[in-house]
Amino acid sequence: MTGLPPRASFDRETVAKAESGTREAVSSGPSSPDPWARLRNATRARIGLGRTGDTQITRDVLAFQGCHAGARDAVHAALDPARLAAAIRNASPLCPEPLVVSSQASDRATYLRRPDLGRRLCRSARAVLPRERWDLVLVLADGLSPRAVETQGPALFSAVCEALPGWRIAPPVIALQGRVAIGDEIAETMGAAFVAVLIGERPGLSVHDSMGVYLTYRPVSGTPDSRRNCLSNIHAHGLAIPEACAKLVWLLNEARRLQTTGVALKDRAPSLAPSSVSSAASSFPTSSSPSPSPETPHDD
Amino acid sequence: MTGLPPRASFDRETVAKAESGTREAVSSGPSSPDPWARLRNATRARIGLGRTGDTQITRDVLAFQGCHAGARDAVHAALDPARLAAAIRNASPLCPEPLVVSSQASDRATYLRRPDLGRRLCRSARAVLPRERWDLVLVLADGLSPRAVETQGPALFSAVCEALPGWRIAPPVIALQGRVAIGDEIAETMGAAFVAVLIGERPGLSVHDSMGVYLTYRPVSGTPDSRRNCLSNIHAHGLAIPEACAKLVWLLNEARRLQTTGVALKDRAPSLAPSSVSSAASSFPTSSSPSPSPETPHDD
Amino acid sequence: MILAATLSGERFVFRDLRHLLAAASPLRSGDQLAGLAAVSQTERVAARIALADLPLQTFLEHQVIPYEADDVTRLILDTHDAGAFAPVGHMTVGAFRDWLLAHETDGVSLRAVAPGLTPEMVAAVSKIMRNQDLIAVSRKIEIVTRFRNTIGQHGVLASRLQPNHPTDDLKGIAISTLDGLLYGCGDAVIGINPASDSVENGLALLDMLETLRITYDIPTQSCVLTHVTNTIEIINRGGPVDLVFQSIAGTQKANEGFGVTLGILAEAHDAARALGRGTCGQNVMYFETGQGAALSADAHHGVDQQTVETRAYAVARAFDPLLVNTVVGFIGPEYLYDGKQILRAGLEDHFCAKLLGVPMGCDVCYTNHAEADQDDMDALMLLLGAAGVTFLIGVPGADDIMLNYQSLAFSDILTTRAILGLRPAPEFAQWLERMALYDPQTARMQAPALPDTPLSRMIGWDS
Amino acid sequence: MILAATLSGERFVFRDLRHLLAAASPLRSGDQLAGLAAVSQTERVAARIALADLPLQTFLEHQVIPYEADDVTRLILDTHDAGAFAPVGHMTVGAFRDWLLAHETDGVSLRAVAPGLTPEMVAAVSKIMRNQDLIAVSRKIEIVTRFRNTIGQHGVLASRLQPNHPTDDLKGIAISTLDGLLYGCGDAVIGINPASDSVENGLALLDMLETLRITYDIPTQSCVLTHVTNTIEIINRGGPVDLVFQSIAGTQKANEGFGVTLGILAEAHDAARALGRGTCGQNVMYFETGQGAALSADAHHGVDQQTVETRAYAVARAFDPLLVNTVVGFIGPEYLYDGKQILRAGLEDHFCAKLLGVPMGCDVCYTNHAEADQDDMDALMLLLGAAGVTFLIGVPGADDIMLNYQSLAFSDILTTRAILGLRPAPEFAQWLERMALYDPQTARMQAPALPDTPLSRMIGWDS
Ligand code: B12
Ligand code: B12
Repeated sequence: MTGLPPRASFDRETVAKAESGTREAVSSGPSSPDPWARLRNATRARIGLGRTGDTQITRDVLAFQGCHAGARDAVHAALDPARLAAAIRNASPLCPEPLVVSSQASDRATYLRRPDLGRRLCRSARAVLPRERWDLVLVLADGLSPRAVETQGPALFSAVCEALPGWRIAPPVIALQGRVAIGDEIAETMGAAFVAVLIGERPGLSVHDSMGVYLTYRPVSGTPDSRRNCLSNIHAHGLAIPEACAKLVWLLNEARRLQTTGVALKDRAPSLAPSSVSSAASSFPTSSSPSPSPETPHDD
Repeated sequence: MTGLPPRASFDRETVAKAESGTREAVSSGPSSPDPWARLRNATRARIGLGRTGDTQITRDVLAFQGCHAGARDAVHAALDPARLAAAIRNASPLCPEPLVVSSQASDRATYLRRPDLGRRLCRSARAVLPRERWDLVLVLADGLSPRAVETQGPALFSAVCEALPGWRIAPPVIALQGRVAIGDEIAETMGAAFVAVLIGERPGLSVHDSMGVYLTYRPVSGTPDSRRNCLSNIHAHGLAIPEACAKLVWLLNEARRLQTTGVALKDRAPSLAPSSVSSAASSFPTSSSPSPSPETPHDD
Repeated sequence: MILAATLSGERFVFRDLRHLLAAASPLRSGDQLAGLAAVSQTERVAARIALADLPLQTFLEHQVIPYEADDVTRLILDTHDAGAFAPVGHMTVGAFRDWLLAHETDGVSLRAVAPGLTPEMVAAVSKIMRNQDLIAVSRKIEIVTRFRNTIGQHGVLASRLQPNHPTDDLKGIAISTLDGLLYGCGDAVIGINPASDSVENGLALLDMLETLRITYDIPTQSCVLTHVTNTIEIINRGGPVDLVFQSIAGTQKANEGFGVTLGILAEAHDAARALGRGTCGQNVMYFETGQGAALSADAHHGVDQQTVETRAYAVARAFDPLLVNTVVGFIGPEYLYDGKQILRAGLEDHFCAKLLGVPMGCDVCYTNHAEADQDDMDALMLLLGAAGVTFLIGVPGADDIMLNYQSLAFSDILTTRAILGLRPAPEFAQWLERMALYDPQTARMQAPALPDTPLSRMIGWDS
Repeated sequence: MILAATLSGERFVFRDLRHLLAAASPLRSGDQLAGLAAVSQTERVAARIALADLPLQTFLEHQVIPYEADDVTRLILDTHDAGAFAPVGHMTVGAFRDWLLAHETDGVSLRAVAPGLTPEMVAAVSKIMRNQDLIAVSRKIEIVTRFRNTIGQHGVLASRLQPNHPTDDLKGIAISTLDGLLYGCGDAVIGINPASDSVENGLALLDMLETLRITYDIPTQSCVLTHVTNTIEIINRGGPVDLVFQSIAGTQKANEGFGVTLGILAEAHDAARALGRGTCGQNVMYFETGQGAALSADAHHGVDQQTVETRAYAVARAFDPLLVNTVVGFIGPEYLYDGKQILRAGLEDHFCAKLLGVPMGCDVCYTNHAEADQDDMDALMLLLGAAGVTFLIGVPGADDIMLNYQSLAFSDILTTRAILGLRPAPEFAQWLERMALYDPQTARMQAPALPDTPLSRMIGWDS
């Protein structure tokens, strides 16, 4: 068996480790340290898998399948609006009681097959939504990962409220079986100038609770996506809440200035934690003098 | 385009012809008579299809798809027990009123996925079945093609009754959502020495109403198929009713003599219309003198 | 023996080897029907993790069907070659997969280990292999068999020509046979399923094929797929039997349901070999199998349908067959629900058979009550072609007018050969060339120019 | 124009060309969502019969989306080459299929006719083709493009290396890139989808790839898949842009939904060419498409999703792209429900693009809300390999940790190459050899012996 890197064959413990998502060093004994182990600090990507022939060793194939089963379950989980509302109140004690609405997709199976229904507000919902001249309404929608908005939603909501002291921010709206565009109808009904939809992104194998934010200025039903801006990959290993909040606030202020969101509004927000080009590039020695590179500490 | 035989390309009329199952000569003009046309009298197999490259011409591909759609519909058709009962009475005016029972498969979808249920009699059915010392009970089951047993069932039933004057034949039993083995329980309940299940075979592309007959001696639930004999392909282009009847009667008499059905009972019934080996073989000239073979008329 | 694994924080414990094997199988309707399928995908993957960790040795120590109760189990254990097993004897199922896929493990090593493998080991490893793995390993294995020609070599794709007719009409069957020959099909066998079970009828069909074969000097073999006991009778009556056919399954009880025993098969094998009709070799058996047969006869002993199917290959290999054929979608959706399940099962069956040393072909097919269509068959035939399948089955226009199901058309076999660069059996290819049907320059079958070829004259095109 | 056919005694009449095309499409969830799918299989086949009978000419006379209303329609008609169309101009759709499949119709004739074909003609004929037909025709067509290497030749399977990261971490991305290079991936492009939309970030990513490429003298091109308007800005700021990326769709409105117009694309095309960075050629555009995009933007104008997808290829071919990629299972089950629909769509998209003269690759992929798994991907990647796909996409371990979906692993591309005997782009293959990663003797990628190769030193394995 060829192996790159050479590894012991399948054993149950390593599968369990790989599956549990701890992508730390999984070495098979003192004789064969995994040269990828150190590199896994910089990415959760499935790098340095064990090779046999032209393909992956059993351990890695099964670890993948375990994650796939988990991700599929995450899609089908249900959002508990009461629990989410409590979490929002907890994070933002001053915020008014969250409102709860549903899309026209009655259940998960319908939601998955009928995105059109997930974009439309269920008839009875309009009555729930108070109309005032809000500057901004934040919508928390389950999207494809209820867990995402449960985990990241309350913290981002609270951070944004704090960062925008002068803004008239509407009560948070929890939308069940919602797509991004459901925010348009919600904001239109409530008379809000901006809508930011905090929504569960499709769950992946390595992260089930990634949240996206879609910002739209003067939303009306039928707004094309080219008129929105997006922040994505908000989760523990992705964009951190403070950074997401800073970007969103920058976009809101800039959008107010330009009177637009979408492709015409380019993200030029200063990065809170700029990753350093030179440090990454310098970890490659030049091919003319391929000398051992110094152990470059990972820069975040 | 290569064509074997050379044919005009796709045109709608020929598709319609091919689809309707009239596998007669479909020639594309006076210049290219279809050399297969004559041969199609001897078989409804899809011989001599038009070729392009390594595959079939459009006409034949679509004709196939049309037939496939039709065959799938045939599977899902429902058997009308009243109409079938009337047809049986019509064919055999002296026969007692047919009895109607159902298997434990409640609908078609269940039937297709649960052959075990199609083999078992629905609880309430036993009450319907009169127990007497019958020599033979004939069961007419929808199987995979309700139309088959509607079309061929009454005629075969009537022919068998006529051909077995001395036998105590039970009232015919119509079984809904039935598999072959449902006959075992029926016969056991009624106390019959033989059961012949007349059942719709899976519909094919060229024939949707082919019937099979499965004969079992001393049937009890759990009888293996090796203890049955089978006649199959009873339809307009297959085994004719008189021949099927003759074979079944021969098998019944032989089974009575040997006190068994199944692999130990070999079909040695004289054929009513023996096809002639020599006539078919003689249509091949020898390769040493490959001379034009005389137009051999088809022998049935 | 504790059979368990933890996944996503949940611990899954499996009752016994049978339940573990069943739970590790990809989803299929037959296992659901039998109440054996994993209840969730998470349980399924957990079963695979536990299975991957099991030593291969376990399958020699624990039987899925007891030795005392079943002659197939006895056959498997009594013929097990411990020496051949040695190179992999220390491995777990997971490590065995890695070994199978390694570049260093070539066709020779795989052939050498085969007598040391049991069907359960092979079924087990298949359950942790992806479709691509099944293909990648199968294609390394070359199992060459011979009767009147040579099949199974790398680069060869043979085919069974299946010219069935609902009344066994001799002329109808002859015409379908000619149709297939014109596409270069029939090198694996020209094999008729007779509609009627009578011995007389079987004899007539064999005589007709024999006349055809001799007249045109076709380097192939013929077969009437009647019950083995009928074939024995035909042999006794002096009929021209090339190959003995029989459907077989993976348990004694299922075989009894088919009306056969290992003894009857041995008797038939001896009788056919005694005829000495092969010219290149003496592989005289043709078996058919297919997932679902044992369960359908209520003879699966609580074993999942893929494992029990693999046991049928142990029966097959005991009789040095020329051909074994998995009729993969034939029984119906009760056992393989849709195109996806059929495709997976076809690749599994082919892989498991080849790994056990059995010359596997496939009837790439489906019934009209299944959720499948010709597009699914296109995928399976090409993937099997890439996997090095021994032969495929061809029927005029893919429509079997007697068995009432859809297989491949002769043209599909042509297409598979063309797309993947595969050739017919060498002796047969030469014959096609002699008949002016095959052009070695373009490596293409050619439309016979009427009325210039002997075959076209045979069906009277110039008359 | 009467659009009708009779099947099984029933007459089916189709309202207009759009409805006929939609009804003739194989079943898919997106057409059901749009209310355009045939209501029964019988209606579907009837539509195909009617479609097969339609002269190709019809599609020049009747538009599925009006000329006045849509700039993609205008592009299609204004660039139609009547001379190229002439050889097939008299054919019906059915006869056109027969012509495509004929042996006499070779790659040269297919390339010659491409400028005479419209997307609608091509979509129409695909609907009456089986999977095997789509493969058989595609593989005849060779569309060769060049930037820093040459791809698209017969026998070559290139790959995009996709090293995404949820925070665009430069080191993380560099490591994933190295992982892919060790499998021989990255000849089509090393292309990053940035998590953040900022221009600054895009520049940083491009600089990093440029350093890597120059340091190791890799004959390939890089790309950051940000919005085209961002890329224009990056060019203006002097960033090292090899390829301009943009998602495109088949209608003006859908493109507007993506924030692009034909004018913007032309501007970007000119800007990138002006950089003159290609060494072998000047194909500088990289487009992505995928069934469902137009419908999802409510911009499909009542046209079925496969036909409207094909119109996107007319947009692509107007800009001489190096690469076009159908991200076939990416959007989700709303548009392609399961493995079967994804597989069919992948083969359709590849065929239609190639027939129009577009260098098509495929992201063989699925999302976790779809009914699909890696077994389905195995089938599609091998069938596309057999069909001669220009490139496939590879991601570390098939798991994109930023876009959150599953594509192929780098090893899958290795497997596809090995099973089908395909090679990387020639310049790239030579580079792999220089880096001691590829052994031309065994035609295999080899595990670098640590710490002997420059690439392994690059990631510090000897430290
Ligand atoms: C499906 C099928 C099978 C399947 C059955 C499993 C299953 N779950 O369906 C398999 C592949 C296992 C099979 C095996 C055999 N079959 Co079969 N089979 C068929 C087929 C194609 C369809 C049957 C059908 O639609 N039945 C109707 C449905 C609604 O009823 P069912 O209860 O679901 O089906 C039961 C019967 O069909 C029975 N059965 C199937 N084949 C046979 C054969 C015999 C002789 C008997 C008694 C019963 C039997 O098995 C099923 C489950 O109990 C027919 C062809 C046809 N056009 O009908 C051939 C057919 C019935 N089989 C035939 C033969 C010869 C065999 C074998 C004996 C072949 C062999 N040499 O081993 C074996 C043994 C069968 C046995 N158990 O004894 C012949 C019978 C010829 C004859 N006139 O006697 C037929 C007509 C095909 C042919 N001409 O070759 N078969
Ligand atoms: C699916 C998807 C698409 C699909 C959308 C179609 C569909 N029906 O889903 C397609 C392939 C068409 C697409 C296209 C594009 N996408 Co996109 N897409 C995604 C993806 C993978 C998942 C989105 C999701 O789960 N949404 C949640 C569900 C529940 O909501 P939904 O209402 O069903 O989804 C809507 C939104 O996702 C929206 N959408 C999708 N992409 C984008 C991009 C932008 C900028 C906006 C404003 C909206 C938008 O379209 C959907 C239908 O309205 C994300 C990655 C991620 N991890 O989230 C990238 C992502 C959102 N897309 C991205 C980009 C850049 C694009 C393009 C601009 C690429 C290009 N250069 O053309 C285009 C244009 C999109 C547009 N309409 O303006 C980026 C956004 C980066 C950023 N921070 O701004 C992301 C984060 C991926 C990435 N990093 O490259 N995309």
